[in-house]
Amino acid sequence: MKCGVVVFPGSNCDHDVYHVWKHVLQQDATFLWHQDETLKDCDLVVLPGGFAYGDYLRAGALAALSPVMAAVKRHAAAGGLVLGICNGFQVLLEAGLLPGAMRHNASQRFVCRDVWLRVERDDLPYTRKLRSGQLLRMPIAHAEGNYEDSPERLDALEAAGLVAFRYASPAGEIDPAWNPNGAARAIAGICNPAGNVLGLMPHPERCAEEILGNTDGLAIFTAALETLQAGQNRQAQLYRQPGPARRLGRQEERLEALP
Amino acid sequence: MIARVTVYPRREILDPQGKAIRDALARVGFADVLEVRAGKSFEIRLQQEDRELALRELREMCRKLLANTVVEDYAVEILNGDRP
Amino acid sequence: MIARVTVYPRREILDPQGKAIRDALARVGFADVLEVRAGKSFEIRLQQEDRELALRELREMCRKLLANTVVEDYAVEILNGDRP
Amino acid sequence: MASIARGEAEPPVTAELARAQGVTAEELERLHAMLGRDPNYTELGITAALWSEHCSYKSSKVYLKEFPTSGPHVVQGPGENAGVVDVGHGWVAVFKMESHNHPSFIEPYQGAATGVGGILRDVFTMGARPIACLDALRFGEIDAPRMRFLIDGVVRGIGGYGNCVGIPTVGGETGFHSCYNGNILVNAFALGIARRDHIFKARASGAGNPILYAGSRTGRDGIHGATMASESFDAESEAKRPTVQVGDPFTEKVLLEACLEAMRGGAIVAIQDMGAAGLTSSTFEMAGRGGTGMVLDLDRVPLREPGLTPYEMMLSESQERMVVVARRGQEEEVARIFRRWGLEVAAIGEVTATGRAELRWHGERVADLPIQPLTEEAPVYRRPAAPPADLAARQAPPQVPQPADQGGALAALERLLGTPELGSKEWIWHQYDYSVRTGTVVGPGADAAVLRLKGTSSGLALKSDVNPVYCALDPRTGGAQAVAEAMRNLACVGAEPVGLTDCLNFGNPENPEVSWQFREAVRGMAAACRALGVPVVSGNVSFYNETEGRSIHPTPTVAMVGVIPSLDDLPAGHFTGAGDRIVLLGRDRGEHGGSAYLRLLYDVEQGRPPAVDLDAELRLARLLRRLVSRGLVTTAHDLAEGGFAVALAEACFGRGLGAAVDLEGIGLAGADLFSETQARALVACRPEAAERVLREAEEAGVPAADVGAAGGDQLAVKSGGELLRAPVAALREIWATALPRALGL
Ligand SMILES: Nc1ncnc2c1ncn2[C@@H]1O[C@H](COP(=O)(O)OP(=O)(O)O)[C@@H](O)[C@H]1O
Ligand SMILES: [Mg+2]
Repeated sequence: MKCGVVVFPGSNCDHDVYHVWKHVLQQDATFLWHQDETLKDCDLVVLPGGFAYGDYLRAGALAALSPVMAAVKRHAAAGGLVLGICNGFQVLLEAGLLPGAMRHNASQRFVCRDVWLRVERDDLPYTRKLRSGQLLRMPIAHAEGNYEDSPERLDALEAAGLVAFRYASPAGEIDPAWNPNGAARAIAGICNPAGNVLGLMPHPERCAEEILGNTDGLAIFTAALETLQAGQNRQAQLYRQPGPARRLGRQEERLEALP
Repeated sequence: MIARVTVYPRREILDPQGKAIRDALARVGFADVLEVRAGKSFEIRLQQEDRELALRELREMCRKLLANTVVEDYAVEILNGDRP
Repeated sequence: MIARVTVYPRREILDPQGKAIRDALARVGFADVLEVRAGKSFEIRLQQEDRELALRELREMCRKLLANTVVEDYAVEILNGDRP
Repeated sequence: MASIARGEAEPPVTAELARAQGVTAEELERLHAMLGRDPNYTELGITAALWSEHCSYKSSKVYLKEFPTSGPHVVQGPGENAGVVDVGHGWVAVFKMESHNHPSFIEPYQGAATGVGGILRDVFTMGARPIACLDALRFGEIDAPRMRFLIDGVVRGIGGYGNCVGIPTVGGETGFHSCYNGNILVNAFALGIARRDHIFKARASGAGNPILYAGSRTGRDGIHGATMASESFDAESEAKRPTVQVGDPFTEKVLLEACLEAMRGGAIVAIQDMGAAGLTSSTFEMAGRGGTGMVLDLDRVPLREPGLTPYEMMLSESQERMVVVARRGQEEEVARIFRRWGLEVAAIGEVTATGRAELRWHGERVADLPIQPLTEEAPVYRRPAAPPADLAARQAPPQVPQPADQGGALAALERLLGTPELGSKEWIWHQYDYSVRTGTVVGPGADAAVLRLKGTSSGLALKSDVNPVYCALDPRTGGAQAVAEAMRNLACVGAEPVGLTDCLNFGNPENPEVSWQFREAVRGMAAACRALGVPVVSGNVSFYNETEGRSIHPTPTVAMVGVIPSLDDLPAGHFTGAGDRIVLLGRDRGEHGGSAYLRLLYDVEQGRPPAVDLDAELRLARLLRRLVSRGLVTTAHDLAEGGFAVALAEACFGRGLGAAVDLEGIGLAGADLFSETQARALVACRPEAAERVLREAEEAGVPAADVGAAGGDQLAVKSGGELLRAPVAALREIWATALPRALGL
């Protein structure tokens, strides 16, 4: 299965994601240039971490206008897998592929540390190897990870079950003391209604190998891989059929009915 | 033509940066400050000489790039060459 | 009283953010933009009702906290209640 | 020879003007003799920059020669943009450290940020991909004027730049002392890796080869930065303040990618970044090393604003710029790569065989200077040196109060752990991305940082060290101690040192005391390097660190790099298993001169610093490496500031695992819990390995004692009676919050 890692000028976790897909999972991986207009037949597209275009103006804002993003949008609309990590998540928000916006961390400082993540959805193509409620330990490293939206839209997001990960205490509680950036509702990652687009602030690619002392992030990549292998085509049927897909159908309407 | 675009967090959205600045001002003795909203300001020099066309273009820039309207409001002014 | 403080990088100093924004605007079709300076804007609500005293206080805030005068210039305006 | 143009607005060169630029009457005379005529303003400016202390090392050169610079691993010693050592598997490590002290004091964010930018360029200029940074910071007392602002700005600046470029900052050091109240130190280190046969040098060769300019445009930034770094601070420097250089890490990141890509193509002859003294030093040094000449057409230099004079263009320190000598006919190949990354490129001249630099502008020749006399043959001084008059008083043995007089050992420990000096630095390093690039196996917070070499089983270890208080009391011992401590930190993760870089921060070298401090510190370092077998492969000197005539403590920061053959049995810096036996290696000699205990608790900075026994250090380091490589130890942590008690507490903090030790057998008690005798470390091992560890120590000739075991949630120390007992969590809280608390956060 082929993973395309998008390289914007200023991306800096592109090689890390490539490394996991290529060397840890032993799969085909390639880089996609921000000016590319096609995705070179990639099954999974990853928007990696970094500071695309220096993160000037707002993180992800300038990158969202890149030519490659039109192709990424087409891929997403066709049900293809799109994973945005950290800066990639910010790009997905700015590009409108996921709802909401990122603001500066409540501390007004860059923060790099490990956090606890509570899995909220275990039925996504990226989370099917996890259990809801399970805790993962993952590094974060960002200055703008304070997820925000209007209260009504946040309610709609929750109602639609689109929150994939939340920052939690080691006991799995939602607790401001364990929220590293002030994100609304402790949101660390969200997906689109179809579940094929996922954005998250933590870095699963930084904890996917034994030598780094933590492999909690690997499951996200292996799940995506297994999803693709099970589907054997880019439509990746699997995650569209069972329970969650039906549930999501209804909620999608609800989300769109908002003012 | 020189214009100024101001972008602020929307009223209903928390402004932690503004709050942090108000608190910091209070700490250094400006007890008088009731509220601070922290936003961005862009001074933009345009070739366009027509005021109306310039304004239209500037608003377009805001929608497309300068503001994230999910969380931000924007305002556009023409400075007529006299910068503050 | 409501005031606005605008803080910009000093003229002669490199403004990488302004440059990146100008380049991005050009890429999405705003070829008309000659220059962008990217700065900060603070909307400040004060208890002070006297205009002169308020201005003095605001300038003091700029020097002490809001602007870093080594690299930034600032400007202070009283908005008289009418926000842009 | 045709006449040299003199710009209309440019003043004629007089002895007074020269002095204002830091050029002495003799140096002006020398320049005059070299040219056979009067220099013009531009030529004087170029010469002032090249002969500044910062670029020419004129006061330090004679001493730096004493460093050992070769060894089995050395591929490139001092003299290039960075040093290069072989680290096995066909890889080399390329590293260097540099100061950005003065700019950081003026504008901490930009000063620190551009310091990181500059050192990264020094590394990728050599064809290496940077993989890690360290930052060695010295601040004044937190309550000193502007100090909170400076600390905040420096930390944000280092993070702001390194995080954006995507190079992890994996370690460093941070100290606080009143001697830095008016002159903080910001030393940035970067390390890159490259294939051994892919190293690039900055030697311009091949007459007719085009000289390209790539990267950001030139503005009036930091004109006189190099000469400023060669002057002391006074009230006037406020007025002389140049336009602050602003860093653009985004441009740096694309410049890095473009340079590495272009270097793979074979169209590049030489490449060099524009650092201090910008276009001047980069072009002159490249031609100087290559023994060539050059013609530059200044009309083609990309400018940020119109109207820059040749003088300004040659001395601007705008950031993120490179000079590239391309193979003739292949310049378009190079240019294409830079443009693809969105960077500007311009051909600004060509290499010649004349040995001279000829600058043209507006159809005139605006400078014509011989290159080698200005670079390779710059003036060299052996400044008068004399020990400080009060040396004997400073070194007089101090009174050492016992902790019992002041609430006991626990109170002393708590107070030490609660100082910003000994407290955790995590408030700083949590603002740095230390895990990007997925190479960081051990990040900040341990002894040495460890990076894996992807595709191999081995790793690199790095750490920076220096104790300025020791150096002030006895610079020779202090210099040696910095090298020894760095090696000890490396040994704790099983690393064998392969080379070091340094950043020598001192006061005004024209002051005989400073000159003496410098000479002594360098000799101490050199002796340690020789004895320990660690070559110096690059470095930097920063003089004139003084305010209103008061010098900083001599601060020769050392950053050492080592190789770990296998990462399989890496011990932690903290206790990891309940029941693990704790073994203390090395023997205490009750040394308190310059100790943290005396300085931070009693405000006494006196005595001889702990003696450095290089043989003992070598034996200890060998033993530690052996223990690690055999997988015998689960924990290894060296003893440093604060001595045994602080090291033991730190070893408990990592996992919150306690320890119970009894020191009666080794007779350690009272103030000596905090003594700073060198060549000591704590290790812990599974109980069944304890005997083996002790035997290995004996064979290695290192005193060793099993002093207790890890476990529980209390830290308990007895020696005869109980000396201290406290919950680890409470101590950890004091230690972890020390810095933010002092900052008022
Ligand atoms: N400015 C800094 N940046 C990054 N890491 C730092 C900084 N200051 C201290 N550290 C880290 O904190 C830990 C303790 O530092 P230090 O007290 O210098 O260690 P040691 O006593 O072993 O020499 C080290 O891991 C070091 O890398
Ligand atoms: Mg140590």
